[in-house]
Amino acid sequence: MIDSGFDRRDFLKVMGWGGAAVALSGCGNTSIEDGQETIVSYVEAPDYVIPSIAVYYNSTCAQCDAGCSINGRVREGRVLKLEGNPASAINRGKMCGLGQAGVQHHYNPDRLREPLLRTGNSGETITWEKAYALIAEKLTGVSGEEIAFLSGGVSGHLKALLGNYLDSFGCKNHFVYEALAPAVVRAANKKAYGVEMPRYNINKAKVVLSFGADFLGAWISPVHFSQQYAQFRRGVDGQRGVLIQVESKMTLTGANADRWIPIRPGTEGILALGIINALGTATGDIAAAVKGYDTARVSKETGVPPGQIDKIAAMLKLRSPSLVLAGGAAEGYAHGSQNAAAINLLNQVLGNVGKTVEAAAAVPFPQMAPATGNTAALKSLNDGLAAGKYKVLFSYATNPVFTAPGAIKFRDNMAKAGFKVAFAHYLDETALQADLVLPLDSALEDWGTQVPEYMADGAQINIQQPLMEKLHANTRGMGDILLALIKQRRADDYKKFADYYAYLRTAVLQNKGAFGGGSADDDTFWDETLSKGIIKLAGTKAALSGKAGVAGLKLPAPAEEDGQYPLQLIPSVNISLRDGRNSNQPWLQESPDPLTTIVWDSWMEIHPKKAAELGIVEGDIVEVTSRTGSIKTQAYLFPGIHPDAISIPLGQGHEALGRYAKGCGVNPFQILDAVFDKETGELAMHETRVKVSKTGQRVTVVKDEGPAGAKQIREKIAGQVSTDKVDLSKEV
Amino acid sequence: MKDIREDIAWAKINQDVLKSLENPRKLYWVILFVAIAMVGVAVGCEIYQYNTGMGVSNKNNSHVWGLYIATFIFWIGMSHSGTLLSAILHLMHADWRKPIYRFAEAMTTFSLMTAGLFVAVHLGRVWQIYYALPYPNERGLWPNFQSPLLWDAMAIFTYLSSSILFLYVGMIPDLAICRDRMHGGWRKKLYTLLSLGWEGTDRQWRNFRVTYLTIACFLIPLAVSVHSIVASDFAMSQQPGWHVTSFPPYFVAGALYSGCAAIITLFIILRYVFRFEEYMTLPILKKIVRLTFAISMVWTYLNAVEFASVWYSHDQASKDVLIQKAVGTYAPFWWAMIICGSIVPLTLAFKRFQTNIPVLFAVSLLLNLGMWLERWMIVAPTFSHGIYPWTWDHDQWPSVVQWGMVFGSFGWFTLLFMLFCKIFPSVSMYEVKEMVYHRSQATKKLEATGKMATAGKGAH
Amino acid sequence: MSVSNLLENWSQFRHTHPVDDKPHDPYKWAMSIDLDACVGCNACSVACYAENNLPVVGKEKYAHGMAMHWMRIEHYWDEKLGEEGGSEFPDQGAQFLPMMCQQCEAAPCETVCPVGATNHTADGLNSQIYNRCVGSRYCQANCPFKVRYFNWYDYPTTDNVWPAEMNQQLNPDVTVRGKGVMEKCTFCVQRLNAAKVTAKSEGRIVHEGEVQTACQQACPTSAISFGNLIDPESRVHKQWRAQQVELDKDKQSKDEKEGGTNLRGYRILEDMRPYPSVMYLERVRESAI
Amino acid sequence: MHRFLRLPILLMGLFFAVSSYAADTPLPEPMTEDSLGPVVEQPIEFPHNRHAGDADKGGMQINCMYCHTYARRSAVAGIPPLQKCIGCHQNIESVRETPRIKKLFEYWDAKKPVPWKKVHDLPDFVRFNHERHIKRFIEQQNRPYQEACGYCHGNVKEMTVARRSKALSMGWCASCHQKDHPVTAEGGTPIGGQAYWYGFQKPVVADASAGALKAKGPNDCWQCHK
Repeated sequence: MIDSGFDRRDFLKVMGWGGAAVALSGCGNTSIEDGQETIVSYVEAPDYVIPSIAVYYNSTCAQCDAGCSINGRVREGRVLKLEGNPASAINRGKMCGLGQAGVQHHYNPDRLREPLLRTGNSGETITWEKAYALIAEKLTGVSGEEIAFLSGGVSGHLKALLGNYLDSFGCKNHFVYEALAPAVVRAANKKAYGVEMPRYNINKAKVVLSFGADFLGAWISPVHFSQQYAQFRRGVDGQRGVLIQVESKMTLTGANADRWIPIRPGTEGILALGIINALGTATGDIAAAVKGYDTARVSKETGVPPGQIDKIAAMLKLRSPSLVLAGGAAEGYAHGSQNAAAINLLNQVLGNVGKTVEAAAAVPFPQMAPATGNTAALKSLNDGLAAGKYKVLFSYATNPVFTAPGAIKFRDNMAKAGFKVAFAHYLDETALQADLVLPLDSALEDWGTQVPEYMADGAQINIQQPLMEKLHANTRGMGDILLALIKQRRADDYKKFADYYAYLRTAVLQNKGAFGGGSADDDTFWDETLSKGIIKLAGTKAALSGKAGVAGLKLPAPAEEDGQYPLQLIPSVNISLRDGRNSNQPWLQESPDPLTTIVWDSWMEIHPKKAAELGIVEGDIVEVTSRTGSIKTQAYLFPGIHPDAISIPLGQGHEALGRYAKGCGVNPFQILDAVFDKETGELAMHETRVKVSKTGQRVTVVKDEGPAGAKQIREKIAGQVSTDKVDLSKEV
Repeated sequence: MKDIREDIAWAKINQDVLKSLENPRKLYWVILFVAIAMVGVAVGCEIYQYNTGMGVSNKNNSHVWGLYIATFIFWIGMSHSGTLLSAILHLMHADWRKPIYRFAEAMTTFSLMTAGLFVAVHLGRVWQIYYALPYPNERGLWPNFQSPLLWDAMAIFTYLSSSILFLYVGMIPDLAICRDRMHGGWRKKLYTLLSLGWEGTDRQWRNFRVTYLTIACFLIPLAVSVHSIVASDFAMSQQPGWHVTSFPPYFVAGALYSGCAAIITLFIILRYVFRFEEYMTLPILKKIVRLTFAISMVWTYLNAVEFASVWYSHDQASKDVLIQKAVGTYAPFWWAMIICGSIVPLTLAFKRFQTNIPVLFAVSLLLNLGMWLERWMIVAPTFSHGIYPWTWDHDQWPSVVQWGMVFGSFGWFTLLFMLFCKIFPSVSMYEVKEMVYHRSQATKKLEATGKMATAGKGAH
Repeated sequence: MSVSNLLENWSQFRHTHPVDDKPHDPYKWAMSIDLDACVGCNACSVACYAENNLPVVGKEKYAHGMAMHWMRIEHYWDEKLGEEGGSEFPDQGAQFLPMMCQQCEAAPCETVCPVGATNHTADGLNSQIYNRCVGSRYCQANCPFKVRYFNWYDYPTTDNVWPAEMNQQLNPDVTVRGKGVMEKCTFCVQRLNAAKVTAKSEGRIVHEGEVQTACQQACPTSAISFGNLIDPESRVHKQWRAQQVELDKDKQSKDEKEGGTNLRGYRILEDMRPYPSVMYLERVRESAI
Repeated sequence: MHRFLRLPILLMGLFFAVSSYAADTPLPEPMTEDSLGPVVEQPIEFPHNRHAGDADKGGMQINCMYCHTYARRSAVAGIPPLQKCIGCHQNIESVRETPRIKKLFEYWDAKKPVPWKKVHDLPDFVRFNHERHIKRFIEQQNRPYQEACGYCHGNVKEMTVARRSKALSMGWCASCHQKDHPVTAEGGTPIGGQAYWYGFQKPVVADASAGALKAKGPNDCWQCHK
C-alpha cells in the first residue's frame, strides 16, 4: 500500500484548508466567486491521493480499553470520521458513540500544546529538552523505591518499554489504576475459571442471567457484546435468547431485558444461591451450602417475589446452555467477591463453563499483555504518598484526583510527593496538581500497539498509527517520550532507535514469525500489518482450569436499615462518559443518556415512590450527603431503580479538563466512602450510604424527553409484541 | 335622533373636514409620537433578530411558529372592516356609512401593510424573500404553487393593491376640493397631482361612479378569499386543531369582527381628535355597534361549530389539543379569548351602552384583545401538543423580541393611520354632502305631505 | 420556459412518487429498523453528528428545544407503568425508538414549502435544499414526526460549536448550514451520490452493501438495514417482503386479516398517509418469563 | 344605454391583453454564449495557450487531462502537484532561465505549493462532478476533450491565464440538463424489469427514423446541492 521511497508520513501533509474548504450555505455568498479563494495543491503526491476522494487507514480506538479497530476516513490530510474496521473480531466494523467521538478528542481545542512547568500557581511553557533535562535531574540520586509510576491500563510495546524504563532504575512501583475496571470479577474469575477474563459466548446462550453486568453499555467490551447480543436475540437454532437482568439500578442492558428485576442492593449473591437451591440440581457440598437458601428466605432478603425466582430457575433448567454474568452492581460491595463467587458458582452448577464460558486465547507475549488494576493499587500508592515515601511521581493516562474516592484524600497526599510529572492530553485535575506537565499526541497522531484485555476470537494485537499529521508541533507520543527518557539511562541499548516508530517497527519485525509474517520480507510485512491494522495471532486457547467451589463462600445478611443514611448510593456508569476522561467531547455531552435523555449535566435518579415520600419532584435541587461529603444535583424521577437506592452518573463534575466538561454537573467520586472489598481490597463502589435533602431550589431538567414523558399516547409509535404472538422463524 | 344634521351648509362641511388637515387637538401629536416610539422598539427587535438569528424569538423545533404568524392573521383580519363598510354597504346603499367609510378604508390598507411586514419578520432568511415571488428568473425556478403560503402572498398583494386603488379613487373628488382650497405649498402640488384634474363635470362624475362601483364589486370577493386563504394555511395542513373544514368562514367572521371592533375604537378617537362630532354622530356609532354585536354572535356560533366538529370527529389528537387549550398551559389565554370574544359583546346588546362612549371604547379594545388571543390560540396550542407526543413542549414562551415586534406593529399601524388623517380628508366630504342633501330632501317631502294633511283639515 | 409552458407541464411540475410515468427506477432508498435489536446506545446518533456536520448547540439551547439531532433516540416505558394495574417497576425494560426523517413518499412537508426547497427525488428521497430555503418553517409545522430541525442561530459562527481545530473535522461533502435554514436527515445522500457515481461510471447500479448510511454503519447490533427497495437482492427488499409491508399502501392488507398478524413490521403514523420509507420491526419480549 | 359599461369593459380588455401576452413571453434564456469573468491575478501567469494551444499557433497540444489529471477520477479537477511541472521543466533547458520558470523553481526548492487562485469557483453549496461529465462526453461519446472541457471552461487553449468565459449559473447548467442528449442503450442494466440509463431520465425515442435514444440530464436538486 505504501509505495517504496515515499515517506509514510509525507502524504499526510495537509493539502491546505483552502483545498477542501467546507461549504457554507446561505449566509455565504450565492454567486460565482472567481479568484477569491486560493487552491493549494500538493508539492508531491503519490498517485493514489486524489483530492475529494477519501483514503482510509486502519488504527485502534483509544477512547476505552476494549480495543476496537477503527478505520479512519482521511481527506486532504484531515481525518474526518472514524468507522469500524470489519476485519477486527472485536467490533467487526461497528462503533459505539464513544468511539465515534475520538475525532473530537483529536481536534479538541483544549488539548495541551506545550510542556508546562509549574512556577508557583501558574505554569510556564518550556522546551522538551529542558523538560527531559529536568526529569533526569530530579531522578539523579533517587532510589527506585522512591519513584512511583501511576498509569491507566497500558499494554503492547508501550508497556514493555515502560517496564524496561522502570527497571533501568530498579523501580518496582508501577501502579495501574483504571477507575472502572472490573477488578473484583477478575479475581473471582481467576478462582472459578483459572483466568481473569474468560470469553463469554452470549451468542451461544439461550438464556442470559446478568447480575448488573451492563454488557451493552459500558462493561468490558460493549461493542463486541452488542454484536453477540444481536445474534443471541436472533436465537440459537431458531429459539430467541432470553435476557434476565438483576440489578438495583436499571442499566442500558437492563432496559433491554425481557425481565428486569430490581433487587435489594447487595443481595445478588443470595439470589444466586437461592436459584441454585431452586434448581435442585446441585449435589454434594454445593447442595449443602445452598440448602439454607430456600425461596421464602431468599425472597424476603432480596425483595424478589418467590414466583419470580422459581420462574427463573425453571427457565434456566429448561433452556441450556445459559450464561450467568456478574457485573459492576454485584461486585461493588464489601462482600463483592462473595457475590461474584456465588454467581460463578451458579454458572458452574448450570454447566455453562466450557460452553458459554470459555478460556480466551492469550497473547503469547506476557510482557505485552495488558496491565490491569484498580483502586487497590491506587490505595497502596496513596498510602505510600501519605507516608511521604515517594520523591518522584509519574502519572499517565489516568486522572486519580478526579476519580479517587473522596475519602482517601488523594489530592492532598499527592502533594506530598517531591516532584510530580503528568503526561496528559488536557490540563485535567491531576495535571493541575503536577509540577511538570508533558503534552501527549492524540491517539490519531501516534504510533503504538495495543493488546485488548478481552479477546474476542483468537488473540490479536492492534496497531495504532497516525491518521494525519500532528495537529500541534510540540506534542509527543508517549512512546517517544519514554524512549527519550530511557535513553538518558541506557543510551547505548536504545540509541539505535531514532524514534518510537523505529523502535516499534524493529520490535514487530523481530517477531515476524510469531506474527504470521512467514517468509515475507520486512517492508512488505510491515506495510501489510499497517494496512490491516491488526496482527492476528495463532493464539493458544487453554481449557479452563480451576473450579468454582463453596469453600470460603460466606454471604452476609442484607444490610439492615441505617437511620442516619437511609439510602444506598449507586454511582452509575454512563455509556458515553464512563469515568470522565472523555467528558470534554461535546458530542458525548450532547448525546442524551439513553434512559433519562438528560444532557450536559448530572442528575440523581430516585424511584417515584421514594420521591413521593420525600416530597421530591423532578428538577428539585437535592443535597446528597454521605459520611464523606455531599454534592448538590437535580432530581429525576426514574422508575427503574430500587426504592432503597439512588443513583448519580459518573464522569461529570469536572473542575478542569476543558471548556465542554468544566462546570457540568457533579462528581460522585468525591462522596464515595472508603469501603473496600474484603478479599481483593478494591473499592466497594456501591457501599456508600447517603441521605437526600431538598435545598428548595428547582430547575427544569435539560433533556430530550418532552412533557409527555416516556409514555406512548394515542397512535402506536414504538411497537412491542410477546414471543407467543410472533413468528420469528420466517424473518430475513 | 338623526344620523346627521340636515341643515349643515356645504361650505361648513368643507371647512370642518379641511380643518382636520390643519390643526387637530394636542392629543394627535401625543399619539403620533407614542406611535413612532413603538415603531422604534420593533425596529430594534428586528435588527437584533436579523443579526443573531430566529432563535432570539425563543421559538424552537416544536414551536416553529409564534406570535408573528398570530399577529399577521390579526392584522389581515383587521383589514376586512374597511371593505365591509365601503364596498359591501356601498352596494347595499346604506348611506349612514358615508361619514366613516373613508377612514375604515384607510384602516384596511394600513393593516394590510402591517400584516405584510410580519411575513418578512417571520422568515428565517428574509434576505432571500424574493425566492417566493413568481418572477422570470435566471435560475429557471418557480415558487411552489401548491403551497398555501404562496397563495397567501399573492392574495395579500392583490388585496393590498386593489384596496389602495379603491381608497384613492374614492378620494379623487375630495382631493380636488383640497386642491382648490390650498394656497401654495407642497400639499397644493400633491393634491393637484393626485386629483387628476378633477373638475366635477357630469361626465367625470359618471365615469367616477362606474369605476368606483366596479372596484367595489371586485373587492368584495377578494376580501373573502384573502382570509379564506389565510385560513387554509392551517386547514390545509395535517396538524390537529388546524385541520378543520370550517376554518375559512370562521376566519372571515373573525376578521369582520375584529375589523368592526377596531372601527369603533378609531371612530371614537377620530371623533375627538379631529372634532368630527357633527359627522361621526352617535346614531351612526350605534349602527356600527349593532353590526358588531351581530357579527360577534356569528363568530361565537362558528367557534362553537369548530369545537363541535372536533369533538365529534374521530381524531383523538385534535380532541387532545382542544382539551389542552381548555386546561393546559394556555388555558388562561384561551378562556380570556372566550370571554372577550363571546361574553363581553353581550354588553352591546343594551341600548344604554350602545352610545356610551367610554364603555364602547373599553369594550371595543377588549374585543380586539380577544380576537388577537383567538389567533394566538389557533397557532400555539397545536405546536405545544401536536401529533407526535415525544416532541410536545408545553412551556415554550415567546421572548421579549416577539412581544416587542407585536407591540411595535400597533405603533406602525397607528403611525400610518394618523399621518393619513393629517394629510388626506378622513371624512368623505362629497358623500357627506350627498347624505345631507338626500336626508334634507326626504324630510322636506315628509313635511310637505304633512302640510297637505293639515291643509286638508283646515278646509273644513 | 414561460407561464404557458408551466401550465402545460403542470403534472411535471410536482408529482407524487411513484407514478406510472415516473416509477422509482432504478433506486428507491428505504430503511428498516429492528426495534428488538436496537439497544438504544446512541451510536447511530453520534455517527450522524460526525458524518453530517451537525452542530452541538450546548446546554442552554438544548433546554430551549433547539437540539439538532437528526437522529434522536426516543425511549418509552410500558403504558401501565406506575398506574393502576401496572407494576411500579419497568420490569420489561424500556422500548427504544430511533426516529429520523421518514423520507415519506407523500411528504406533508413537500407540498407546503412556498419556495419548493424540499422536493421528492427520483430515488424516493425527500430532498432539502439549504440554499433555496427561506426559512418559513411551514415544512416543520406540517411534519407529523417533527424530525426537521431549524437553524435558529448561525452555528458556524457561534462560540464553541466549531472552534479552531474542531472545524477541521467538518465533512467537506456536506454543506454546513448557516442561520435560518431548515435541515433534516438525508439518508446520507452524499454517500448515496458517491456510490451512484462509481456505479454509473462502471455502467451498473449500486449493489447491496455497497453503500451504508452512517447510522447503519455504526449500529453495533446491526438493527438498521438500509438499501434499494427495488433491488430484489437487497436485505431491505427482503425484509419488507417478509413483513408484507407495502410502500404505497396506507393500510397493510396483513393488518386486515382476522386476529391480526404474526409479523412485526409496521410504519409509524401510517394512517396519516405520508407513506414513510422507514419500516420498524416491533420489539419482542419473552412471554414465558 | 350601456355606456356606463365602457370603462369596465375597457379595463377587462386591457387586463386580458396584458396577461395573455405575458403568458407566452418566454423567460429570459440563461446565457449560453460567452460571459467573461473577472481577470484573475495568478502568482505565476501560466500560459495555457503555450501548453495546450494548437501547433500552428506555437502550442504544445498537451491534453488537458495530462495536468488536470484528477478531473477524470474525481469530482474536482484539481491543480497538478508542483512535482508535475518540475518533472517536465527540469529537462527543458531552453526556458529554464525565464522569469516564470525561475519563480516556479523557487517554489519547488522551498517545497512550497504555488498559491493558485481559483478561476472557476462555484458557490460552496454547488457540487459539480468533473468525473461524470468527462465519462459521459469523452469516454462514452468520444467527443474531443477540448470540446468537452470547453463546454464550461471555454476555449482555454487560446488563453494565457485561464479566465471564466461561461455563465456557470444555475439556469445555464439547467439549460443543458434539459436538452435531449443521445444515450447509449448498452448502458442499460435490467433491474426490476426496467432498463436503466446512467441515471438519466427515461430515454425517449426523439427521432423515430434514426431511432436514436435521447434522454435529459439528471434533474434532482440533490444532484448538485447537498
